[in-house]
Amino acid sequence: MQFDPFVIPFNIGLYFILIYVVTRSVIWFHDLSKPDKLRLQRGFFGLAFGLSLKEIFMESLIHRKILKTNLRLGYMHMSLAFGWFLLILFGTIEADIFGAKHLNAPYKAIFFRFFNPDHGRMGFEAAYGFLMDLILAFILSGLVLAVTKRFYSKVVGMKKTTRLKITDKIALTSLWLIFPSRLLAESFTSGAYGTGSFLTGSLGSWLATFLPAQQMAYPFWWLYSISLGTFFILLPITRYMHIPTELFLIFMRNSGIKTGDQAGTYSEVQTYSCSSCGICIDACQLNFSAGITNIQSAYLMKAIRNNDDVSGIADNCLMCGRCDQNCPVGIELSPLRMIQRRGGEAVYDIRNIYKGYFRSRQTIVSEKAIGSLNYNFLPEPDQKKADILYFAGCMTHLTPTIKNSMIKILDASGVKYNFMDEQGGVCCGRPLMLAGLDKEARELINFNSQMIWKSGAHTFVTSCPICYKVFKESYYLDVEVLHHTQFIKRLIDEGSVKMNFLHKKVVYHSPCELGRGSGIFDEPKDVLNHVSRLEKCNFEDENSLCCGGSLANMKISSQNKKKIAFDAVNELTKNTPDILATACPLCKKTFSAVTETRVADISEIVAEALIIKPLKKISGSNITSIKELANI
Amino acid sequence: MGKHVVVIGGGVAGLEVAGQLSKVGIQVSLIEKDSKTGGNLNKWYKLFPDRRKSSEVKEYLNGITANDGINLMTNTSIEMFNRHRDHFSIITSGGRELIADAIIVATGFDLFKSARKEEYGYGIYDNVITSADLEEMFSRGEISLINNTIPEKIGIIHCVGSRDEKVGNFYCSKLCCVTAVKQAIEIREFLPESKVFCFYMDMRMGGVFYEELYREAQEQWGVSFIRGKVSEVSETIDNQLLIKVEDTLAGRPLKMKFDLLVLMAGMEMSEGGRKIAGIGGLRTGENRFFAANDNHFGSNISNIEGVFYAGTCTAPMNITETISHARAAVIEVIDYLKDSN
Amino acid sequence: MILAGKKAVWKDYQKEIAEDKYYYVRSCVRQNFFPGSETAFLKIMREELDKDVYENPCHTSCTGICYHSDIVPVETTMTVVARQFALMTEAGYENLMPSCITSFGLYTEILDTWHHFPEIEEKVRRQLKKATGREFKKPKNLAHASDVIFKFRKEIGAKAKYKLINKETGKPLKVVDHIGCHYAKMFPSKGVGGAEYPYVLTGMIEEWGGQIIDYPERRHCCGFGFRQYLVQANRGFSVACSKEKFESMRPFKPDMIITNCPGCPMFLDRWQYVINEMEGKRYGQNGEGIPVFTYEEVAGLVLGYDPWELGLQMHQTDCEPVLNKIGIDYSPEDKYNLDISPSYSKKHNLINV
Amino acid sequence: MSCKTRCPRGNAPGLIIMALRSLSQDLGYFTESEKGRQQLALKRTVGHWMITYGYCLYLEGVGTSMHPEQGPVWDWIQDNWRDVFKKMGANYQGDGPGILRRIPEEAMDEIREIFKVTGGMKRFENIEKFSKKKAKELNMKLDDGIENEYFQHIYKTNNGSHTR
Amino acid sequence: MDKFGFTISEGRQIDYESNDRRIAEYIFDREPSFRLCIECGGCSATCTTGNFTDFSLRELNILIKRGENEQVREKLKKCMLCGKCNLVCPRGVNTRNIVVLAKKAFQKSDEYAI
Repeated sequence: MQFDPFVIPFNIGLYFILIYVVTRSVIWFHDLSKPDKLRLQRGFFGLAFGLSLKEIFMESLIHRKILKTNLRLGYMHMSLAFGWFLLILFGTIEADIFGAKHLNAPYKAIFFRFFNPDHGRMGFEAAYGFLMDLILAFILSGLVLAVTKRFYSKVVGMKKTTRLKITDKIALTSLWLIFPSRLLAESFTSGAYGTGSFLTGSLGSWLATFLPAQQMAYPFWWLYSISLGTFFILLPITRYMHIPTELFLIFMRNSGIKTGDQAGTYSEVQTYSCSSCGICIDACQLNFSAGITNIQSAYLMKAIRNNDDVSGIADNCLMCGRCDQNCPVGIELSPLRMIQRRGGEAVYDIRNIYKGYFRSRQTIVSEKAIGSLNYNFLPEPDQKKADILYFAGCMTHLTPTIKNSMIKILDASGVKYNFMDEQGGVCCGRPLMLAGLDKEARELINFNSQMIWKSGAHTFVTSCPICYKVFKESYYLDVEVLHHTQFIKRLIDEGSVKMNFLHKKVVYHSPCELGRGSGIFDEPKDVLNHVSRLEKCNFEDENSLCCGGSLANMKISSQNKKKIAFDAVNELTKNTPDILATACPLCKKTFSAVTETRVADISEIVAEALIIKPLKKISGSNITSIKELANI
Repeated sequence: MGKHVVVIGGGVAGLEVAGQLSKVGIQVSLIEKDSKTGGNLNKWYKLFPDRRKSSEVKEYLNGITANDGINLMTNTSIEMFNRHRDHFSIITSGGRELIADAIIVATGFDLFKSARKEEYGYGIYDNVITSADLEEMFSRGEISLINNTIPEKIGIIHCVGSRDEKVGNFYCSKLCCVTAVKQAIEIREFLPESKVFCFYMDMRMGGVFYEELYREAQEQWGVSFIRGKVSEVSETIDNQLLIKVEDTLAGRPLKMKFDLLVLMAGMEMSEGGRKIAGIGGLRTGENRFFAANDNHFGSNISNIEGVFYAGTCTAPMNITETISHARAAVIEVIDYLKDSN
Repeated sequence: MILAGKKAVWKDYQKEIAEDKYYYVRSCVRQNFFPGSETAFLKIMREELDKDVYENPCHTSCTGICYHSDIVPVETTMTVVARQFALMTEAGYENLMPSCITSFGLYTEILDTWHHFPEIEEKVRRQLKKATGREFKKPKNLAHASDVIFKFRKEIGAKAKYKLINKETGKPLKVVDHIGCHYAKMFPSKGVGGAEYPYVLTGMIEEWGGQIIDYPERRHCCGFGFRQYLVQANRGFSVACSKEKFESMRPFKPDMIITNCPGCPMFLDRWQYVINEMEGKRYGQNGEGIPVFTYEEVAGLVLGYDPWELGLQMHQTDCEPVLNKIGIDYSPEDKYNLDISPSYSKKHNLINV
Repeated sequence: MSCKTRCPRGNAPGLIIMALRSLSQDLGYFTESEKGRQQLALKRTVGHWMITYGYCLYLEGVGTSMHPEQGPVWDWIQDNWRDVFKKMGANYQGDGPGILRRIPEEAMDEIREIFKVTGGMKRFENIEKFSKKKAKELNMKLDDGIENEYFQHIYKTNNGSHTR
Repeated sequence: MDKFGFTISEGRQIDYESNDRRIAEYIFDREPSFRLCIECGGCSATCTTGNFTDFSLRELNILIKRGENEQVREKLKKCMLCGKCNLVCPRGVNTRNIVVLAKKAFQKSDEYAI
């Protein structure tokens, strides 16, 4: 068995990281809740296994998603990840073919050139050597991009790059040293023996001309081994922990595990899968409009891992979901942030590095039992019977044109409806949840649910996407919950409302909670297409900009809100539409404060275009006078 | 033009009138009861809303009156004046007699004598001072209590002697609110450790940049504003000042102790003004200021032909308004003198 | 404290007080709680100052307490007061001198109302004529009994046997003055020294050697408030007012309290007892209460009258600490002795008999 | 009446309250509130003494049962009422001037006449009438004097909501 | 109530000196716009909870500034955090964050466990 002392650091690092990853995975698996364990087992041995492998290949190695959004950044990551994988793969095969035995110790494969500098220059060996050099060149090209990005991030089209901590920096330098040291080591050795392909060979022979190649090679092999060793040892406490964790994450995700409301293994795995790549920083409007650059998801993940004071970061975010959309690793960033908000300041502190390796799962401060109910002043919920319930929501009461338009549309459509919160009802509870106060929100949810059950309605329409999302996800109603754009679309399809065509150029801003938050993109646009000339804008659907007025951000000052709104509206009204349409009262109020263009809710546009045909007498109810209907 | 006009009062209005008249070549006699001109401006250190030094305005006024067309008569007041067919004969305190074609009364205002508001204890408790005293402290460059320690908590009481039936002044003096905010900022700037509280009935910040000053006082200087009219002040055993007020917006009575209390004294018709009104039979309004002939287009004209008003002797005004009112008086006089010959 | 400032204020509020020939009207509360004071007052006026003080037996209460408790309409009160003026006019007197502050406040208010609304005066005249057939003339001068004592404080001071000075330390007694609310608060110009710094009691105390304390809550009401006390359910408000005063005067360590209204001495005295019973708090030095006096009692003490004749034994808070400080010789064992036989009275040169 | 001294617009809030109370008694609304009902207690004590004895306060026989806060000295005074007042030089229930004298009957007749003419009696009857109606409503016994259930109720209850 | 039949009523006076203003300081440091409030009542006019009770955010802000923590703790629970007050405030005060910070302040200070 050929052996040389310089391989020792590498071995130590390798065995350490292997054992660490295995034990960590076991701990994570053990901490999983019962159903999640079953899901994972079924996923591991079922269809999801193939899916996961494909995704590991496409995402962890090729980084397809980053390539799609940012080619150069994608190439950088691919070259490092995929390149290194190929290097290890073909290195082992090389050791297997050319080495003495088939099954070699890992160090043999990695340092093969040292142990077997010359295994022929002809035909197949040369081609193989060429292949190894090609892979090495491929990695080095990515490395050059990575180094320049650190100092001049424009090179990869990134406005900002993540600030790093000390341990991150040491790990980063050791990573950067690995491949150059391999290059030099192999070049010197091949220089000494005249072997090596186009890269290592030519470099080696050039160096050998004026340097004693043989003696020079050995220290570089040491450097190569030490940098690998330090990298592996530091890996668990740096952002590179994402390399092993992401594999685990992909398997968990494909077997259907979700983040849920409380911190758990999945949320921790996601926290460790974050590679601090900085893409979420670029996507964040707080960054490029308001100049706030310390609260983005990358920093949140790091803060959780280093257990700093999280509330400052967690609370200062619009929860618009743009970072979720752009995260190449597919981490559910908003739910993780909500967990932090719910937990308030988690009460534990693990400072020293040793504990960083095996952090106990994040314990959340249990809510102090709140004595009396908060909202016991609410009256006994009761609601007249109706098929359809219309719930305007708090914000719509501050934008009455939306409320009146909806009344006009509902009356014109002749459906039997009831305006649930005409006298200013009770809040839907979502703002409380956004502030992490779920217990209080539950009280409001119960009150509103009883109101809806008592009305016996089968359809529940609301104007505010913030309400829509909470009614849809947290209310467990056996009632069909619709946003008013969906309801209007249905009225159009059923033909119960007729509309003129407004010759107006309209741009649609998709509200975060409706689009990204609840997945509704098409109905609003269909309605707009039906009524007016809908124009494209370069921030469509999933990529839509946040208006800045979001309730989720409690910390932002009114000046910063205006900056975000101003940038967003300038973007949306670039080709001067007649109307900037939106489907949320809050977006409407925020935008109309910063632009001259008319900002209108879709219901307003529909109400404007409405043709009011004389109402056929509906048995039992008196005909509402036309004048009354028309006075919007 | 060879005309001679007597200007009574050497304050801001008087100086401006004299300066403008002399520009037009009219002979002016400026009569000032004090030893030097400037009137109330001398008592003020910095002016709202931009806190510029009052000496700058003084320089401007001295500049326009530094010509021999003006016969300045200090330490003199008017004993008697009566109207003849086309001129006035005026007897001054020095016994001299002046013949004038027109008279401009610019007797200005006096600060309300805060002692008359007994319940606030001005002149009875040690550390109760008026806005003028505070301004004087600013000019001296040190704010200190009677036992010259530095005050920590300072209260400012608005509407002292204005909008108050108990002292006979129903009107609002318009400028005490903005002065209070200015002085609050200056105190906070001067004593960074201090806490300043303003007690107001209504914040009347109507002038240009007044509201911005109000916002700056809150945002940058952390001045607190409490809505409630202070009913009485008394001295505790460790001679702090205890005030009793109702925090009307909380609907609760409030008891607070202060080291220093500043009373925002209102503006009243001046001593000299009332005397002139008596001698000359000039009509004064219910607020005891001179009653202008017409509130819209005759605010400089008095009820006696040839006698005109300029400045704060007709109503509370800030310096900008006083100067424009004075310039208006000059036009009225020129107009009057032109058609009188 | 700048005394000159206060003196300037006092100068503004000079009040015209009649010289002689007073028509004295008694106070219901004072007769029930401090009879000794009224007797001493008449003795001082008649014997010490030999003034003509006439008192009409047919005089009744001015219904002040009923009016302020709103169970008597204002016209009724005005007509009753008009009847009193009629009695005064018949007796040939013009200087009305009420012993009660509420009456004084009521007379001032009624005269002021008649001044502004003469038609009401006419209506009252008609009603009085209809009810009693009497005619009345308004009093020429209205002065409260304490104003009169204030006016002759120098004469009383001259005859004084004792001074309000602490015998051992030689320092003047620290005295808190409490002025009845209806004395000057409704019409500041009608009170000596105005409503903020009333001088009527301060003048007496300074004249008789004491030193006045100016404490933050000096103008706070003692808490009588008529229906606040008369109905048991409301007495919580009443005692809270006095407590506010005591808490505020405590740091100044007063030796005694002097009042010029019939209700205040009773309340400041009784509420100290109640607060001690309820909260075990004592406001005087070394565990005693602060003795409370009417101005007549203080005048009597200064003139050397026997404390038990002045009625000090009717106080709940013992007055002995002040008597000892001033050094008045009195016989503690006779405190509750009700003997008024000639022999006893000669031994103690009693006055009331 | 401290409010009158302070109002910068010259109002007297205290007098406004007195006017409102008079109005509420004339119209009978006073029995609707706890403090309003207390007017009967005042009428039967102070009002009664006024038109019977001519004094607003006639405390002979009014012991510490109704006024515990008067303290032990009041018990002593009550026990020796006549002697104490003699000692104080009073002319207790005597004719002619003096402390707590008996006010001649014709003076009292004049006072009662004034009360009749000027509406004083009418208000007393009003207070009694509406209080009786209220007592029936609350089904509490209310007959003359101060020992009955309704009187003690209004004299003592304080629902504590006034000092929130 | 023992033998007297009444108790001494508590004064409703706010004693500024003896009140504990740590909660107010906590909020002022983290939400500087709190200083801009001119207590105009716009927020309490539009308040959803204000529709059902006498809850007034204007009054709550004042009580916080005056250090009346007992009352603040009680009233604080009623807010639904719906954020309408933020939209209405003429001075751009981040009213919603003040309520959230107040809740957190109370949670942290153990004596006032909410």
